[in-house]
Amino acid sequence: MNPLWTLVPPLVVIPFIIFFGESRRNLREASIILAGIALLAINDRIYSAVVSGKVVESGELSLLANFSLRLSAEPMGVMFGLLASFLWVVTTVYSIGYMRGHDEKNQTRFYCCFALAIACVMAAAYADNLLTLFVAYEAITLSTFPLVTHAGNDASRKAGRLYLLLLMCGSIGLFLPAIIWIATAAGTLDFKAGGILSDAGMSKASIAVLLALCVFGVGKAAVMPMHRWLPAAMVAPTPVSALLHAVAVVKTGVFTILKVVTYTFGIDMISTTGVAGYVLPIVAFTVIASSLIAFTKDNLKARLAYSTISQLSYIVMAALLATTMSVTGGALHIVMHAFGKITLFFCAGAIMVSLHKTQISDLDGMGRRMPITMFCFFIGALGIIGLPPASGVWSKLLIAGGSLEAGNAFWIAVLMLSTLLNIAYLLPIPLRAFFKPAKEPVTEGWTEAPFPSLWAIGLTTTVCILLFFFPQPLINLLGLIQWR
Amino acid sequence: MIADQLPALTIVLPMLAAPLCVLARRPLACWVIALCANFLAVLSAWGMFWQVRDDGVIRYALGGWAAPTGIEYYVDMMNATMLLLVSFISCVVLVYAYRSVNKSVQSAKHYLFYAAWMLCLTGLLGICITGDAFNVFVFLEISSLSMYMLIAFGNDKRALFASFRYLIMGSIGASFILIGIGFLYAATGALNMVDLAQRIPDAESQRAVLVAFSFLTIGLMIKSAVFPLHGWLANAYQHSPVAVTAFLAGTATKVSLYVLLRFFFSIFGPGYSFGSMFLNVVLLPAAVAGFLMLSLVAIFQTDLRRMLAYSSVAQIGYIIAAFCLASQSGLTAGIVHIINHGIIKTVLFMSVGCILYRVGHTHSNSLDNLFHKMPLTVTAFILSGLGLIGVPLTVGFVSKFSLISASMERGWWMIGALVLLSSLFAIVYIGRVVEIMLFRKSRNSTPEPVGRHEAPMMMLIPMYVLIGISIWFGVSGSTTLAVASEAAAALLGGYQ
Amino acid sequence: MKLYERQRHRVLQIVTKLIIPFVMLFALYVQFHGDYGPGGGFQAGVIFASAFILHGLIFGLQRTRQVITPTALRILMALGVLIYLGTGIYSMLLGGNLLDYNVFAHDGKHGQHWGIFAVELGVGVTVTAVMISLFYSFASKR
Amino acid sequence: MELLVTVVLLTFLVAIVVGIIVLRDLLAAIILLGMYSLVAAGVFVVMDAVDVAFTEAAVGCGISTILFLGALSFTRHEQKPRGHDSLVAVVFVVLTGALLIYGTLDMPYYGDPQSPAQTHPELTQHYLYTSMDETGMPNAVTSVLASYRGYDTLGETVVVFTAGIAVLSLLGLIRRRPEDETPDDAPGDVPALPKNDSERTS
Amino acid sequence: MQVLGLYNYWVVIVLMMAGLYIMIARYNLIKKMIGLGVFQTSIFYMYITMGKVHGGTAPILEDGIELYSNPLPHVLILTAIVVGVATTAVGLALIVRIFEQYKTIEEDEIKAIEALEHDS
Amino acid sequence: MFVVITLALLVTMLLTLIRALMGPTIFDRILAVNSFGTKTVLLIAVFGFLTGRPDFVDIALVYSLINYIGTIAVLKFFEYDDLGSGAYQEDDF
Repeated sequence: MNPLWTLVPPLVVIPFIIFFGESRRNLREASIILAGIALLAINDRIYSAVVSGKVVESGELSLLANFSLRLSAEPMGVMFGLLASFLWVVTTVYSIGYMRGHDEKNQTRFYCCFALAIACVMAAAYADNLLTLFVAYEAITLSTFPLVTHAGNDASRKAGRLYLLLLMCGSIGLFLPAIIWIATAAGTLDFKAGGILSDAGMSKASIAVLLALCVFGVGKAAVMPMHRWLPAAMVAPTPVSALLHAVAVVKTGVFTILKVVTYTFGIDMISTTGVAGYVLPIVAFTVIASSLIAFTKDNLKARLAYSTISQLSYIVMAALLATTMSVTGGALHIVMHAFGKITLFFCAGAIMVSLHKTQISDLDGMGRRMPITMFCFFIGALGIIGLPPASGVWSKLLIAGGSLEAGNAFWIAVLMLSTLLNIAYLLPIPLRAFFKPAKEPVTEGWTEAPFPSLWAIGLTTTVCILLFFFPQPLINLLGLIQWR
Repeated sequence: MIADQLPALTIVLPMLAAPLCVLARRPLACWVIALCANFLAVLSAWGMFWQVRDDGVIRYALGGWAAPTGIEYYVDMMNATMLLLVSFISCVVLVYAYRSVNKSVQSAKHYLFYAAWMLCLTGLLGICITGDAFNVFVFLEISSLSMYMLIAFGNDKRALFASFRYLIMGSIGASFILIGIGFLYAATGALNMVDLAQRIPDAESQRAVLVAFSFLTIGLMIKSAVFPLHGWLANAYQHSPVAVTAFLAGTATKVSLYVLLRFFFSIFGPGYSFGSMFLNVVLLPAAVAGFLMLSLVAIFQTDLRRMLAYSSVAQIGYIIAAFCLASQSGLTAGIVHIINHGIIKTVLFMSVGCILYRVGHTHSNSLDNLFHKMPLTVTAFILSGLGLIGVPLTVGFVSKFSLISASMERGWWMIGALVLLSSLFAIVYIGRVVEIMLFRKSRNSTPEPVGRHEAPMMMLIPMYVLIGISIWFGVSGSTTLAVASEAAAALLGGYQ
Repeated sequence: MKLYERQRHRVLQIVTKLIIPFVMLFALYVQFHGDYGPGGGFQAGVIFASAFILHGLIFGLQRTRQVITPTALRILMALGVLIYLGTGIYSMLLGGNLLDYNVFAHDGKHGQHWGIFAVELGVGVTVTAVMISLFYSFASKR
Repeated sequence: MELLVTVVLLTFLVAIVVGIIVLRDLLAAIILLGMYSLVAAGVFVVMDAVDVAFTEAAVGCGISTILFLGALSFTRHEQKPRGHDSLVAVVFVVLTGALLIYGTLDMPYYGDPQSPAQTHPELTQHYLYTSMDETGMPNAVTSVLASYRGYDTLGETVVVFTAGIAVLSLLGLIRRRPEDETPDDAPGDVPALPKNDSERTS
Repeated sequence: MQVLGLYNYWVVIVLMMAGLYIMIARYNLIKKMIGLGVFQTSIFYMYITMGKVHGGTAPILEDGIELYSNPLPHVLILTAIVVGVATTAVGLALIVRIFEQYKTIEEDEIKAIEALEHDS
Repeated sequence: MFVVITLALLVTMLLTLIRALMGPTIFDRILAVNSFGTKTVLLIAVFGFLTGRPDFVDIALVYSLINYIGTIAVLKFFEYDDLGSGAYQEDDF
């Protein structure tokens, strides 16, 4: 199985999307769903191949003299590929309901860019070297830019400008120099078990700087000074927010950091030299500070956005703790958080479509009108917080365990504090909706979201719960990673 | 037999086309003549490129007089590449020009336009191919004079003044080059480049050589619009007919840069240029200040053509900075950027030309929502704009990556950092325009004409041909990098 | 009065009429004697053109235009370059390099003679035509 | 003797250039430019460059002057007075000049027969002593110009051609004559000189 | 003799710089072209000076003469003169057109007009 | 002999040059330039004999021709402000 196949369905479907266009939208969306299912199937094949120990790789395209573009599958990438392709289908189904219910303009452009972004995510997931990863990363930024500015009004253009500026500045200004530095020092950019920098003979200071460049350069990971784009990008349509904050963009960021830490620096090197100590406080600060900010936000999507920032920093933290357990936990958290957060965003979108409400304070008593949505929201929130019966428990436990393994309990305290804050800002939302009386007289009866959206919400919620009970396949998959 | 005559054919064909155009006079006939000549020149440049790649340097004695008695063509990988680049860009833009010039040149003068174009091409190719220092001056003047004429064809009266300013600056530059060649001749007695390169080491201690070096450097810097001496460029690019701008932006300054390279590396030798003369002490700050300041200036331009013109000066700064590294990898990066920037800047100006053709102006602030009107043109602009920024998978990435890694290899971290900083400026100025063209709703109260109004196919097709090539070079950058590194090796290796 | 005005320049006119043929003759001498003494195509072209310029100065541009029309100038301009270039291309056709005159005749010297002759002729024609047309352009005040 | 003539003529040149810089009347400046070329051509003769002197006289003194006069007849005759001259220009020019003078300090002296340029075996020596056998031309300048460096001369012809078509495209060869228009001398405005023949004869 | 050995070069340089100065410092466009003429003629002069040989004569070969001046600079300068006059012609034609459009040939006035039109 | 003539010519040239530079009217300049040109012609002719290669009198010929044309051009420009005007009727000759 050649990983290049994963690029085929999303790219092939684009001409179809344009061809069907606005006038035959059922066909258009059907074609996307078909492509999504095909992509999922391909990823599944890759998964089984990797689990059975086969080598899955593509040929190489020589981009620069010594560096080429190349795809290959390794456990973390397979997991990410599976996640993204699965959520593509779900998000498409959801957006059918959302976009039509909301009467959005330029839906064709939306679906095109969406498909393009997915193709880029696939390339990122299966990137075999840092150059490929970087290329895919940049392509994701560019292909999602039209999604952020989708509405075309002043606010969204401003958000788009910020989005582009921060992400491109980060990647070109910090991440790219880091890559070139690595290339010059190590002579290669290929991902290798145990990292490539250990033999490069760099000083500790250089490695520390390099690590900082990577962590801050990957602006999609939204570590604190680089986080501004994320709340701003909330002006996008909700499926886009879902895509941005659960799948494509932010997850690529942390995924990149995980990959770089594991395969370029090597976790041993980071833990033995202790270079992460300079960056970790900032990450921890991000965890706490963004939780606090989330607490103050009344806008539902904004609150979720800050929550995302905090959750992403868990993963960065996990990566920087650099123990087997913590990195596994971080990788697992990508999936766990993805399902939790996408559920929450879907719910927020559903509320917007059905009730036209965006502020949390307006949601009092709305649980009676949208019970299913609100219930799913509750489950999703549990997933984010890390309480049974939702999936987030396992990843948080692993990260905490990793922190102990690294010999520093301080980071556990950070995690715990943040969890408390999570509870404080997420749980009240469904609780208010169910138990507080409505401010205005409520018309009786359900006003649930359109059926496709509801179906999607239900599906992600189910997965959230399922992953709590059956996390083993994923943990087994991640167990295949060669750490050294 | 033809294979032996390829170097001469490359020059003779466009040169022949010019008087034929003047005789033919009918626009269509002239265009066909010019295009045929240009196409054949591309073919012979292509043939020569492969000859050089396979069999090494070609030396062609004009008039049968072996150098240094006579003049010779000296073709190595470096100028074979330049010849191919220049003739190809000219050919593509010429196709584009057929529709585009209608807007600015009266049809009665079309024959002069094409004749001037062919002369300009002759001059540029002649500069690239020749192995004689004085001959460079002669062909430089052919290209310059026809360039003044082409620029003055602009439909704006400011084109005339722009052309005049260029004429004054260009003449000073050419005169400086002439002085430089004169001093070199006085010191060594040679004019042939190979001969010069052999004789300069003996004469190196003479002050005359130093003066020759300084004057050649300044003259060529004026001609290639290196930062403090770039004053003529912005007006000339802004007001000339846009097809001409596209042609010049891709070729003219690049050819002057090539001559600079030739003098620095082949004739004086890097040891003299960068070792004894500390050239990089002078040039590097100019280059860095150039790409930083001009990128910044470009942000504040409201005219697309002017913005791109300033960006061109900035890009020349990159190329000069790469030369200053004076290493194999630095030169490779510079040469790759010459190729890549030549292609993308041409595309950018071509797409701006399409906009000008349909919209009638190029004020970036009033191009709201242009994407809906001209999707293909705007797509072209975006694709090549990304290349200018240096986004991965575009040609700009290839050249910037190699430039930065070359500077890191040399240990000059700051250069790499500043290059990146200036790329960020590029994001701003390209991004601003793209955002307006893609997303901004029209603010005019008068409703815009609905529906697509794309530029003619005759203009779109050549543009997309170049885009195709730039994507190819972007995705497999090693193609161009391999050529460029052979060219750099040819330069560093000196004359055989 | 009218008669006087016209007679005022009569000396100039007659002198010019006398001079012009000699100037042209001198130009031809310079053209073809360039191999042996100072001179050559370029100088001859300029002198030849100066005969027409003199004519234009004295008799007015309109009259001169009738002698040698702008169209003729345009054609001659191109023709000169074509002669030069044609010599070069012809030498290529005969198997030499560009502008290799040795192939024109069995004896190298003869070939050189022919080649230089043709080339100088080309230069002369172009320079004459261009110089006259420059004068036309700059003298025809709007 | 040669040297004396050269030195005197050079001094003339300097005087003329000072005149050109100082004078504001453009016509006078053009006349002086013609004179400059004439003197320069005279110096060329003294320096054995007869072909160059020939050309410089015909072109610099003849054609250029006529072109300048033609251009002047279209435009204004006087340069506007300016309060002060640009210091930057002076500095730039002085620096450039200083660099050049520095460069000449160890140049071969004027007329040195052993200079590298003079002794190059494959250029000057070849042109002087074997060109007769190869081309049969006594005038070495012509044989170099048309044969050894014939390609340069091809370029030169093309330059002339380029200038021709450039001026053609800018000005055109035929323009409307003033005779076709009614003369526009307003009443009360005494014309200093009659403009053309139609006025003159009426 | 030796004292005057470089006198030529120095005077040429002074002339050259005077021409360059006129080109840079004068606002009148025609004056600029005059400056260009002076500048270029001086360069020609420099080349010819290089070619001169003491006791030599013009390089027109004759029996009985042994020493000639160097013909190569002469050839180069012939070409350069032609280039110079071509540039002058084009420049002057441009000036004529500029005057037709702007009604002035003073550089600063033209710039003022351009600035004014740019604002409006 | 030739030396004395040369020196005398140089002195006359100097005098006319001074007139050309000082002006004051344009006619002074034109006259001065014209006679300066004539002196140059003489100088070149004399110089030819001085150096023993008198066959370069060709050049002197060109000088006088150009001097003639140049003077006419300047005068015509001064008189008519137009180099190409046709001041003569068709029936003049």
